[in-house]
Amino acid sequence: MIPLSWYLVLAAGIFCVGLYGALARRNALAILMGIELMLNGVNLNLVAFWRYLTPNFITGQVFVLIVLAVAASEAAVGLALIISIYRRRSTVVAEEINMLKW
Amino acid sequence: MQPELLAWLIPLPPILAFFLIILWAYRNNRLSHTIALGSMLISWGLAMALFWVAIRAEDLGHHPIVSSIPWLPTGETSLNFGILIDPLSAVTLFFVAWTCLAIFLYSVGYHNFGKRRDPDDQPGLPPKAGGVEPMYARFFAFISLFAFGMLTLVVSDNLLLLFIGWEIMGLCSYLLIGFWYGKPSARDAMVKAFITTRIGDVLMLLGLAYLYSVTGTLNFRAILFDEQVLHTLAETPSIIGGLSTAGLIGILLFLGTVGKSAQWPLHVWLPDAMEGPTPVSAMIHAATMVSAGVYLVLRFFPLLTAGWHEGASLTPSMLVIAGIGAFTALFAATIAVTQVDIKRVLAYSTISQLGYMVAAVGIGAFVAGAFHLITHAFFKALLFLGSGSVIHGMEHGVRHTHEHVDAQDMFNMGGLRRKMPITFWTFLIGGFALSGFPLVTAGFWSKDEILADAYGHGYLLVFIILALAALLTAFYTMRQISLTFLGQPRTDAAKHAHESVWTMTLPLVVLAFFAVGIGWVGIPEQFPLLGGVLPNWLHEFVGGTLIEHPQALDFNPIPLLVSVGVALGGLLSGWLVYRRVSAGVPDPLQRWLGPIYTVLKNKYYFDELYHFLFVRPAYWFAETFTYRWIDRGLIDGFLHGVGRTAMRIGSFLRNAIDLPIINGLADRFGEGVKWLGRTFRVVQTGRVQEYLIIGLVFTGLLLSYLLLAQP
Amino acid sequence: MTVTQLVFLLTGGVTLGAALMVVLSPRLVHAALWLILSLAGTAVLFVLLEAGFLAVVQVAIYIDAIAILIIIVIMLTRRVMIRGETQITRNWWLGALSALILFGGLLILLDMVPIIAIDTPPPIADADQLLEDLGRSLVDVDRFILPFEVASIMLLAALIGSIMIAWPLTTRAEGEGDQ
Amino acid sequence: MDQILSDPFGWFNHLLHSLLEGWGLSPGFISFALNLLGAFVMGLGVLFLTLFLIWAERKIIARIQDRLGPNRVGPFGILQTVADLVKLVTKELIVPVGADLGPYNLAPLLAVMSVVGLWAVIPLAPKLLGADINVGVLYVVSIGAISTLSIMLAGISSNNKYALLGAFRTVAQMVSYAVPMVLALIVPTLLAGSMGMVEIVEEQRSIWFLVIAPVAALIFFISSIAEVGRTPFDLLEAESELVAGFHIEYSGLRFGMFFVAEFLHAFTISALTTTLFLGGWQGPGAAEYPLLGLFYFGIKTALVYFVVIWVRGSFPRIRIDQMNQLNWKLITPLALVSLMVTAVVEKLVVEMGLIRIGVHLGANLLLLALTLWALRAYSRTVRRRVENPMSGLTQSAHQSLSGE
Repeated sequence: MIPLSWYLVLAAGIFCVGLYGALARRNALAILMGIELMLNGVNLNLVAFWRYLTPNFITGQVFVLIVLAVAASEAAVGLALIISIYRRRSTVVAEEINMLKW
Repeated sequence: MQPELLAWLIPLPPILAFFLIILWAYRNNRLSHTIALGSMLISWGLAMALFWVAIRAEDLGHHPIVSSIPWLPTGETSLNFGILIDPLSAVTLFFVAWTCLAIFLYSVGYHNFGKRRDPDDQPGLPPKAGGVEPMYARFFAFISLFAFGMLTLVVSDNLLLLFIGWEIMGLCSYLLIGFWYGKPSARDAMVKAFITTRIGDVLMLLGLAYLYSVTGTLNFRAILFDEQVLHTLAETPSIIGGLSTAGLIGILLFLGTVGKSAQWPLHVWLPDAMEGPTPVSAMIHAATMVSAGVYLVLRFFPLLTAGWHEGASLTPSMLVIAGIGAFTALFAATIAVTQVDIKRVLAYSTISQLGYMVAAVGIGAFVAGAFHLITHAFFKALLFLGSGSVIHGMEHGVRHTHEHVDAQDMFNMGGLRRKMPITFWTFLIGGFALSGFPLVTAGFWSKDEILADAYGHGYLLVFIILALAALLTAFYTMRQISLTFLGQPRTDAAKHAHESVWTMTLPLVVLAFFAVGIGWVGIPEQFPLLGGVLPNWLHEFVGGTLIEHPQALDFNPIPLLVSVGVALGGLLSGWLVYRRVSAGVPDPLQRWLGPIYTVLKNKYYFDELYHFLFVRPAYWFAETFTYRWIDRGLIDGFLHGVGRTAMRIGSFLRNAIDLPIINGLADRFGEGVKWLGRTFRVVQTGRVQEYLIIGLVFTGLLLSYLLLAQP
Repeated sequence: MTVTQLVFLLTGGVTLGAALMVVLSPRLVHAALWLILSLAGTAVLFVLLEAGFLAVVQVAIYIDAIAILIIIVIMLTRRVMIRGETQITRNWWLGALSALILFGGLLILLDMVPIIAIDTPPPIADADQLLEDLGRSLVDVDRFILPFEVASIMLLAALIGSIMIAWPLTTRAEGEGDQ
Repeated sequence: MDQILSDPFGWFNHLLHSLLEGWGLSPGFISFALNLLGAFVMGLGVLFLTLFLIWAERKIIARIQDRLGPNRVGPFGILQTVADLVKLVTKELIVPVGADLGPYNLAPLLAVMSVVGLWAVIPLAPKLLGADINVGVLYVVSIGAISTLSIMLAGISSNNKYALLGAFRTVAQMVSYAVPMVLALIVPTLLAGSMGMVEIVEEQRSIWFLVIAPVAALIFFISSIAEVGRTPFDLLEAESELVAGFHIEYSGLRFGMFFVAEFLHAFTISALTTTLFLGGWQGPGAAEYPLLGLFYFGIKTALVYFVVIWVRGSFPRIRIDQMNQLNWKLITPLALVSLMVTAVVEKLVVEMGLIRIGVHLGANLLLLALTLWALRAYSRTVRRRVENPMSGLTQSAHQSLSGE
């Protein structure tokens, strides 16, 4: 069978890739995608733990559902923000949206 | 639904209506009066159902409808909070429900509902040009609260709850008498009414407390239906020599009645209470408030008459009651003869009729008193509403012909019977009932029964006084009727008066029916011809309230003849005198009586007397003593002293401690923060991702520390 | 190396590779497509973990809702995409570095914890009751009803908030003018 | 022998099993291979069915429009579609300049895949279905939405503004109509107490859900038509406005795939409606003789499909603002309300049988009546505004008229 560690490593990998995307991309949409990837890795992690440690106690899946809800609303709000920023400043580059500084 | 629940529910709809209107509905007139009327209708329906249950009940007196819940735990005992429906409260409920309903409906028309709101009416003044009342909704809220108070009082099973209802009504009468607070007279009247009744209430509260301290309970059944409680009360001498405890408590409670139902010497407020809108006058003087006073006396009849049995000499308390009642009856009647304001006449007649009832109780005629209470409630409500309708018509006439005459002065009226027939006929019925027109009207039977009791038990003095009062009553009633309706119009306003809307006339008709019909349930058995045609149901039923049933005394022609005589004589003389009074002619009595007339017209100068005795000293006390010496001198001086010292201490602290030390530190701290900000602000690049990186770095550091520090 | 392991390795490899392509591919549309692929891979992994419901939900929410939303926004803002600029920030290496460090740290962490040793999942008591249990536990008063309700409130807030944020400028001004 | 009647598919399956075992293959591989075969047969079956469907639809539409329709190739022109197919296959595959090749080629595949994938969970007859997964409804939703993805990809990648506009419209339409569809799907789930298609069909043994929840059925039907994007919801390929919508740049077999996907999808939603609301294969004697069940299923599906074609033949195409208003102002709230109503009734009415059904039906009819009443009131106001636009007409009213 598949060891737990594989899942965990894979989840960690996806998470870090997503993190890199969130940190390194200029386009806000790409950043959003990176964040989705991170959440995805977390979900994978949760499900793996649920399956391997407490398969008869549903908490893990509930947690995943909550994370999914969070992801959905985060995507909705984030995209709405991107659109309105695009309307006002006609850019979706995260670096150029830097008026809020010293 | 079992009767207890009915009784519990009866008072609730009006209070709900009150809150609904005050909190939400007050913007919408139609909604407001719909709520008020609807709630009253519900209460009425419940009351009728309960009344039906009550009269079907077997020997209701000894097995009344009671239920109670613990309310205030006082020490080991606890004040309960419950309802008691025995014959007395049942009949009271009956007429209260009917009259309240009639008055509610009447108010709709009286306040010109449906007319446009006149822009130059402002709240606090009666509408000038016949627009709808500016504070329409508020009126219905108050009157609903009033009805709640009365219903609570009637269904309550203990003195405390009764007192609560009593006080609510006091408040409402205050608010409603001063409903048009724009008028100074109304303001004075409301204050007067409130304070005068307050005197009685305080004494009554004393009696209540005394009763509780002696018996340890306030429940009616526990006190009034318990032989040896009454016996001990009657036997034990009270703190005042010569009076038994029962006597003293009785007198104290009775003083409450004196205040509430305007007996001499606390009668002064009631005529002035005419400043309020007419439905209020009807509400106060006929349906609820003054009846409440008599109701209290009737309720405490066993206590008042403790240690007395039929035929025995009166106890001191009864003497007092009988005396005050009889005296008030005559006294108010004499004043009423000379009044010209249509509503004031009725006010004084109310006082005198109440005197009747009180006197009846005083001489131990329980059933007669109750009987007269009921009949009087109906026909007096009828009369008031009728007078209101008359005034309404007159005001319309005054508006129509712009002549400045007092729309309430009977000498400005005359000949209205053609203008407003319904009002006339109903008013006529009411007036005859009031003056005890023989055989048909209700007033005759009740009044006759009182007289018969007075005569039959040999209290001749009372009998004579009441007979005189009855004579006067008939006289001034006829005077009023003929001045108002008969003869020729004395002013153009009277010419142009017109009949009121149906919402005002319908209640008149309903009440007129009762003013006639209600009397027939109380015809004594051995009455010639009529006796026994209808069984004397009332005597059986209401008499059952007492422990031992009062036996109906046997028939005696003398009081009957007397009462018939005085009624017819008074009516006849009144008609003869006032048949044709032409415009501008002074009251014929003025010629005959001369100075006495002036004295009567000024109500024996009681207002002036009270003003001299109480009001001025009170003003002096408030002005000089309380305000100048206590308030200005002592309290303010002390406060100023405190203030000055506090300021000195404060200035010292500020200059010595606050400025140098604390502010200095604070400024230096602020500078430091500024410097920090200036130094580290370069971190704020405005780029989200860099923030994220920084956050990550610190989180990583923290985590690694946490993980690596612990082995 | 059993079949399931093979399947896992394949799927995991696809998922991870797709994730890498998401963050590396210069064109956003492709990135979005790769994202979809990677999410689908995760769904398959869920199936491998016997969480079929979650797999379907993953597809339903991520692929059908989020990915499509992202593609819509990409289409709406494609003018920016067309500009032939670099898609990488100036200090991308910081990001890469921190990501790598994090990965290493996570590996170390995994090495620390003992449960990593588990290699066979315990049997599920009643697999077919699992879904029902999940459903019940979400609305059970003494289990997860509170987070569930909070999540729903949050979704509602997100809905309204995104509508308000993305409201067109002109009509919004008019709307404010009305009030 | 009677096993053929009672459980023919199982029998056939067994037969193949024994056959392959006879070849000495490992059981795991055998089951794998058989599943593969089943999927293959299923997919091909529905794809071939499409050929007939297209013909049927063209015929019916022609009759509705008082034409003859295809009548040259084969008897009644039944081979017309085959001819078209041949033509499509032989056509050149044109790829526009600047097309984004990956998505461009992916889109048609996804389109067909999503539709064929739906058939995996539809129970054609007792014990005859691809996979009985316990979240079948959810599966339907999620796989069905992949067609949205395909259309969007086609729109983006084919570097053509008409295609892009078509894609925009598709997204707007499909994403918004997915909401009431899912809401309406929850109702049968609620009634059956399961998300599995098989259980849902089993639950309709006594009474069809169409009777219990007509509102939900109606909503599901309408919104799935919108999902498919057929008339009156075919804005995404409104020839008059944007030449052919998203697949303007597609030619040859790629276009054929979209074509097939659309028609097959229309048939698929008929099958779904049958399964969810018309009792699937349920019918007298179906439980004993599965082939009978298959027959029933075919009949019902064909009927629903006829209704779909009928709608297409009867209704004009609606404007996009009407489409949005219809969804967000009418169907979605109605779906929510009907869901609540069903849930509440299900909770309140404990006793099963006729009373439950009656209460459900009554509640639904009441809901329907209220909706119609509200619609009449709304249309009155709109008409009043149209008649005298200057009478206190506010900004919002303007918008609701012009549908912005």
